[in-house]
Amino acid sequence: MGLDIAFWVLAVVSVGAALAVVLMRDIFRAALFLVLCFFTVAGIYITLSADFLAGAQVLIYVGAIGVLIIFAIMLTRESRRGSPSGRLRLPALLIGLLFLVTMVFVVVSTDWHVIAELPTEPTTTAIAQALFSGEDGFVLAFEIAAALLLAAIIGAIVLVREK
Amino acid sequence: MDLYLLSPVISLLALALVVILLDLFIRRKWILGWVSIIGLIVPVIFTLSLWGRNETSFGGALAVDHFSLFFHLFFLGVAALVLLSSTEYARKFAAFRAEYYALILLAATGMMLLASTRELISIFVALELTGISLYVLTGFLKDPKSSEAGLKYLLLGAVASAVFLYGMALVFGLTGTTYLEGIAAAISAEGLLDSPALLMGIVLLVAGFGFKIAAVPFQMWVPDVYEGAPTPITAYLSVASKAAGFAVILRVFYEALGPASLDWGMIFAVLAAITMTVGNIVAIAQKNIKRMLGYSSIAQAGYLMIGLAAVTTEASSALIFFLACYALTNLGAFIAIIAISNKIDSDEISDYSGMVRRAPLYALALALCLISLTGIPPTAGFMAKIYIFSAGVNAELLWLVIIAVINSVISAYYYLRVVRVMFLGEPVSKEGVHASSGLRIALSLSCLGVLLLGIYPWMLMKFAETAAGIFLP
Amino acid sequence: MAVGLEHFLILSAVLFAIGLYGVLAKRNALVILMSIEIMLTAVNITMVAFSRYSHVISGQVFVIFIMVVAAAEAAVGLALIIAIYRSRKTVDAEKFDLMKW
Amino acid sequence: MIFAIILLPLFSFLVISFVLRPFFNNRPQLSAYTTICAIVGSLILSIWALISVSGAENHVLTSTSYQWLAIGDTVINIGITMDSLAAIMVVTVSTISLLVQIYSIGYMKGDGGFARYFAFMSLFTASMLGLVLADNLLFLFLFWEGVGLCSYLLIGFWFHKPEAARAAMKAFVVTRLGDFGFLVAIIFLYVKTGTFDIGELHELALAGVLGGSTLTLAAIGIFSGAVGKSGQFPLHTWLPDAMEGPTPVSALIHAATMVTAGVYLVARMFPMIASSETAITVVAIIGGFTAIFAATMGLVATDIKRVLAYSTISQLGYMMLGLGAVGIGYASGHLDGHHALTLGVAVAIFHLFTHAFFKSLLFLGSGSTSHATGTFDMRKMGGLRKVQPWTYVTFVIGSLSLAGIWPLAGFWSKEGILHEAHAYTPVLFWLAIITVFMTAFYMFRVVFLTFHGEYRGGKEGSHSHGLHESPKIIIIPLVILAIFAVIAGWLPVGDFLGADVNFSFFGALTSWLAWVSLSLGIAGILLAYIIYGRKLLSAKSIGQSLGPVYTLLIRKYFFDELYERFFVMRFLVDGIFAAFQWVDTYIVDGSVNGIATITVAGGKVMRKLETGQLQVYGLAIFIGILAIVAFLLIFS
Amino acid sequence: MDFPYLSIIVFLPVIGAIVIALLPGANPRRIKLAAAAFTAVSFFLSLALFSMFDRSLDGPQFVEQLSWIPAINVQYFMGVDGLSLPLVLLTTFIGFVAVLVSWNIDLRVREYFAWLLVLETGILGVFCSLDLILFFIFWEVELIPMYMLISIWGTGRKEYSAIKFVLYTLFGSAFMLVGILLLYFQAGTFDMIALAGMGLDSILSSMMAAAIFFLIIIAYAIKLPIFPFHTWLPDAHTDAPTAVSVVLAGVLLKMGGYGMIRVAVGIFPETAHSYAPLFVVVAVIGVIYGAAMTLRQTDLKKLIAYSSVSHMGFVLLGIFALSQVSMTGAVLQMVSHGIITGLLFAMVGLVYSKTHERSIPKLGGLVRQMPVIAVVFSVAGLAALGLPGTSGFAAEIITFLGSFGSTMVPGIHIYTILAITGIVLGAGYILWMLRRVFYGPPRDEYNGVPDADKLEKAYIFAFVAVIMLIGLYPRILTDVIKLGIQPILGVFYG
Repeated sequence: MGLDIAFWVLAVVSVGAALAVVLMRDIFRAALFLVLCFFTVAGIYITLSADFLAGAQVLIYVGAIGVLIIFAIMLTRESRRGSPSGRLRLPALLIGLLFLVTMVFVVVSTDWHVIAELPTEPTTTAIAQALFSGEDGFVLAFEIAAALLLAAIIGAIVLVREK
Repeated sequence: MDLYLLSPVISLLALALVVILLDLFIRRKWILGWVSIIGLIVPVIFTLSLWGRNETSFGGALAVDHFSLFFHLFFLGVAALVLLSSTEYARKFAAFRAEYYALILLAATGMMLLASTRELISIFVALELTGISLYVLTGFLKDPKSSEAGLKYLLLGAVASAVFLYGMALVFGLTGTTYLEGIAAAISAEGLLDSPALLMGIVLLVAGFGFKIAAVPFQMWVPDVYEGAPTPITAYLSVASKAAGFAVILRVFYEALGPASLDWGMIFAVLAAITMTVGNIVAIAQKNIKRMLGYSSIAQAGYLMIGLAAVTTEASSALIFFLACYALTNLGAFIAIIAISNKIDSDEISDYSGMVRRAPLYALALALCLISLTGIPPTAGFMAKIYIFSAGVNAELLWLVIIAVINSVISAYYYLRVVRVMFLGEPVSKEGVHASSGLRIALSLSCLGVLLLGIYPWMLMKFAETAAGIFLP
Repeated sequence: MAVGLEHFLILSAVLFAIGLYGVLAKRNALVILMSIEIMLTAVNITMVAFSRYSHVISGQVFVIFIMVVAAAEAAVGLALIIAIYRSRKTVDAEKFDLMKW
Repeated sequence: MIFAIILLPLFSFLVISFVLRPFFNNRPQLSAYTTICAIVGSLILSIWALISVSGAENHVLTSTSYQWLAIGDTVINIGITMDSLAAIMVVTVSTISLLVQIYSIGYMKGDGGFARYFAFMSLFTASMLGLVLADNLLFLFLFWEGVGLCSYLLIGFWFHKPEAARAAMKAFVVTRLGDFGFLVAIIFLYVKTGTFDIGELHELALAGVLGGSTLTLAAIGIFSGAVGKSGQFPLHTWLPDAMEGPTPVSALIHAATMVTAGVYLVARMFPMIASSETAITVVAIIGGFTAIFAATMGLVATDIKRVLAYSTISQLGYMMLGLGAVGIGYASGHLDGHHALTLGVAVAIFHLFTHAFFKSLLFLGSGSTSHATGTFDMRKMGGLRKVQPWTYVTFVIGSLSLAGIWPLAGFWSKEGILHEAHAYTPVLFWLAIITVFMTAFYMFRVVFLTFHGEYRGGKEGSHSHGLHESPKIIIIPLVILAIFAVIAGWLPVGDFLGADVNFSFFGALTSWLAWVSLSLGIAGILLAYIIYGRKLLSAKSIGQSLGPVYTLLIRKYFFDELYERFFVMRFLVDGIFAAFQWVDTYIVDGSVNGIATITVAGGKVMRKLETGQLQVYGLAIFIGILAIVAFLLIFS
Repeated sequence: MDFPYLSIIVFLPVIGAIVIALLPGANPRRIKLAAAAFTAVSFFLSLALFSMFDRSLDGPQFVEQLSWIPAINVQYFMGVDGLSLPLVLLTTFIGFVAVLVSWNIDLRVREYFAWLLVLETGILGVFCSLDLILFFIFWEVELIPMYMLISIWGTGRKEYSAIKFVLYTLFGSAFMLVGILLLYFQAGTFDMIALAGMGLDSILSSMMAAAIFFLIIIAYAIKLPIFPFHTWLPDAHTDAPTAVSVVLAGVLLKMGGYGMIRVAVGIFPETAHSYAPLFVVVAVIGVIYGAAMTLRQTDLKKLIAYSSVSHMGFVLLGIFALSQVSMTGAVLQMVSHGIITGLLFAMVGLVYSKTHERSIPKLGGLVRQMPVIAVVFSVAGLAALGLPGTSGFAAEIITFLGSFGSTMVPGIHIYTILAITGIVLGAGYILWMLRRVFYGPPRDEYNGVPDADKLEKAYIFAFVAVIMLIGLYPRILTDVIKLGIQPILGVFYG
């Protein structure tokens, strides 16, 4: 029951925060709402008993991405002009709603095989095992991710450094 | 877990690192390009040494089979040609040449992995490795056009990633696994065939991959990005990235979704028809040659998708063969464009006027490639079309093939227009065009390939058949 | 009504749709990037929910990779935005139409 | 040997065009001599053949044939037959041809195309002889078109004159209209019978194997070829215009030989054509009508050669009438078998024979007058009797012969036709008899206008060295022809052709019919004398009093206008064909271009979707997803 | 395998093209001589082939067969039979003459002759290949040379005409390709001879047979061309350089007729039989419509181009009358038309090169200034209007004989008769054209224009000689042609 309440609260807050991000004219506040949204999503992970992910969410999204974005906002000095909506507001709304309806329909009409009881163990070890044991092939993904980060770092440097 | 199976990828990755590190120690930067080109021999040798092996590793996440090895060679070859054609172009990047070459190699790494991974997470990460490298490469010039193209590519690419991640999530949620084999097994075992979530998952996957292969209506980034990107990268995008998309689609759809009741072939058929038509018709109206080739590559994606629409082994082998022919042809065209535009510094078709008298060999090579793209013998493009259309006919997709052949006719109009301008127009100036040895080698290789495949395609077809053979039920 | 899988999925869909709206409707490239992050987060929720309700850990592993990729993408994206801002002095996506037709 | 009759002039043609013209162009006389030698050779051979034929079994000499085509069952052989009909024809053709060539040496002297002229004349003679000798229809058609070609080339001999060029083309196209029917008939007959051989066709027709509507259609088709070639109504319009060619050409081709090929064809095919009553009736009606129809136009023409041309048409009509009349007699059963068939041919060919002499005489005579005056317009002539006595005398002989005055050649042959016409086609007979009067009238109108009265050409109209008699080389052929114009009727042509014709020099005068025609002829001459000789009646006032009739005649019943201006130009070329062109440009080609335009325009419109706005692109992605979903919902 | 005559004949020109492209030094004369030499050798080899051809066998001879693309069972399969041999001979002849016709080309000589020779190879290949894919490849090879030749060395709206030609042809061949592939998957082979012998009409459903038949025949209908697919032809002919017009009219159109007989009718005789009335009607429309259009033209080249439409109607009639004689006639007509119209275009080229005028109203009286040209033009014209003694007559009469007597198409008599009206109209437009161009008073502006020179005389007289030879002795070809026709119609005539 407690989880239910937590879910509803978190859900409402996260949706509200997300809406704020896309509706706010003030870009700085939008960024802050994004951070809030990330926080609530971390909370939702907890209700889903994904503790490790919750931590990671806070670290990566809030810590890394959020900060990056705020930096970028300051660098581009766009805050004065704010974050106006474009000409595609109405079509975007329409398409967004239609997509939502479709997804809701899909979710509701699918017969999911659900295991209702909560997983008992904490996830950290399980994740670590899955990642590095080698039996599940996620170590491959891990290695690729390393290359990816390398590419991203090179890219970011190249792009930002002036000639 | 046999790391040797991963040796081509690892050696390529190592090559990228070597290039970056070398940058710190040498002064004559042109060496970097040649190092990366010659260094490609190592992964090629590793790949060849693996030929014939049909194994999996990483708990089934990595497959080393004919299909993946074929694509290893394919991407290595494409990367080689792109690198060759960049040797002169890369001077524009001044201090960033090593990064440029390294990113090309990293992208190739990603693509090679895409063709050989059989697990959604690895696929996703490999896809993003390719994607991020290419985003950066697109914006590499850092002039307004290039940055804009890079940004558009990245933002839309990210949206597409989100879309197919959503799709993957649905598939995962239904089947409880991320392994393609497991998905296929779960779908047939648990009777998920009619599940709306699976259908939606497939649709989202189609959309996500459709973005990569530039299928209408997920293609809209293509012309802008092609126009803005550095020309060698445009070539790379148009060939390698598309091929990677097709490779991963073949993998995912045949291995994971093969048993799905949803006739995803039908979706691809309809998309193919729309794609080739839109690509060709809009290409007619283009004045910028890179942009025109962008639309042309959309149209070519349409033809390629016949190979997806016809869900047969023959069709996939035709698709693979078409990819190879298309790669040679399109690269040839872009290399010729690079050579010419290095001199005239313009991508407007009208500036190619009378090019045959300023640079007869380049003009002839470009003409040959355009003719191949049209699908007129004796060129690779013709053989590719014959093969893929025959697969289409055999799969009873007559209507689609008819649309395709009509589209070929339309395409002749704009391809030949370029030929006409080059052969008929008055030259703007008398200045000749001289290109670097790298470009010349790359151009002769691709043109020879185009002609050779047009006259004797059987060797490559056999390769393609072998590669596609792994999808035999 | 007890909260179940569908709730999480629908929450995820809602967030995704909001992100989508943001991507399509906002002019500021930074906000677009932020909206994309919302979309990715939404997908993550789905993944985690599936992982929780089927007791399969790979969903969570997937999410980790998505986070990594999202961060990398954000980095490159922001770099691009800064690069473009340098030359164009704006991050208004509607003004990025040097190439069209 | 018989082949040599054709080959000699053909060889002459080849020698002139490939040896003499290119290499000896400075000595044009050589080509004339070559031609004449060749024709003399042909003439000698023809006479030899004539004699041989009369001695041969069945009066037929055949020659080996060669296989022209062999595809499966379709085998087409080509060979020649020399029978009495052919023998008469070859002799006539080579005789007239020889005389005309001799005449031409004088007449064409100094013309720039001298050698070319003789080359064409040789080719013509070869073709004409070939036409006569051909033993099957296809081979005949080959030469049939060959003479047409030569006619075309010779009418247009003075190609720099626009009228000549026009007339040449008209001649070819109009005759080709007739040949269309001929060709269809040939093909039709072949398909029905499996042969082109004339002899076999006759046997089939006589045996009744070939009959009914097949025969009728085929016969009418063949006759349509004859109508074109012989200038019969309604394809007569080309012949008067053909007078634009050199006069010897008119004499040889458009009087004596080629135009008679039509009659020859009908005669040649007579057993077959006569087997169809409908067809032969058509022949008779066309012939009879043409005879009077052409004569009426001859009454008013002012160009001497045109008068003669109308006269030729009219006389050819007679010949057709002769064939038709006997044929009707045969078809209706009044005449029996073999006799009827030979009789018809004999009557027509006899007239053809005599006509060849006197008509070529008249043409050559008119040429002689023009040699002096430089014109053919009778309004600019007159009084030539005194300066050209030889011409005058021979011309009058020819005119009398044509008018059918006893005992000249024309009388005999015309009597034969009138007699048969009276017997089997009474209505047509009356037309023919009126024509006799007209013939006499217009011929003597010519005589009086040309040779009597005062010279009206003025000083500038005459040749630089004044009016004079023509040189000997022109006069001699005239005299020889004049002799023939007198005696040709006494030759036993009918008998030779196998017809049982009783020829009696004075006995002819015992029939009432002879008296009627004779008196009509004399009446015609008298009337001409009154109007044009004595000028007791003014031609002008008669013309005015007849008003519209006169206009109708002088404008040739408006046939040229009807055909050329109205039918061909206005109806076909500017009407239907213009409509075709409109369709071609705007509908056929228009739709092609339209599709292209639409495609290109489509490209231009669709590229506008590519706005450069990345959000539009993003939107498209999701529209695409939703569209696929919709597609799936609809189709599954 | 015997000595590969066919491969040598077919590829000699393209080798010549490569040699020309690589020939050092830019001496145009040497380039021309090289081109002439290669085409001449090809021509003499095909003459040798013609004399060596065994006139008692009706299968393909000089066969060369190699596996090429096993994936889809494609072979390199060449051979000639009675149907293709005359066309090969015609092509090499026209190819050789086309080089001579182009002797006064002075713009980008090297390229010009290279393309011309490539073109010849393409056409020859079409006539020699017995594998459908090989056939198709050669069919398309000709496109690019034609495009270049028309659009670079042409006149007038040359770019429009060139692209129209290419798009039209591509359009047709696109459908042909689909048809060929469909055929392949029904029959399992691309071997034309095997396909023709299979009796596919009875094996396949009539729907399928008809579908394949029509898909394939569109290409030939466009190439031939038949109404209403003909509008590319006047444009292309008019704007092409002389030699290309000669080749276009001389042999390129024959690819259509050849394909129709060999592929469409040859493989689907019964289907052809069912739809023959349609084609016969179209043929008649083509004959009359073409002739009518011809009478409306004022441009010399356009006039002759439209006359081709009319004459090709006879070919179509002959083919779809489906009798041995008519089809032999149709092939003979193709050869004959090739020579005659080739000559006519060569003559127009000569007139144009001397006077720089092609508009009929602006010409006139030229016989004075150019007697030899006038004479040969007239001979060609007369042959075109089917004067007996010329090949035109022989071909037309054989066609008409065959079609009139055909029992395969109801009412063909009427259609044949209607088609014969075409020759009356033909006389009209040919003579009208001759009169306006050559006769009438000479015009001062053309005083001093030269007549044909020695080389020109040589080739135009060669044309005339061939026209007369075939006209007087058609058996020289029909004896060969019938060997090719017999097996095709074997279904009907046992």
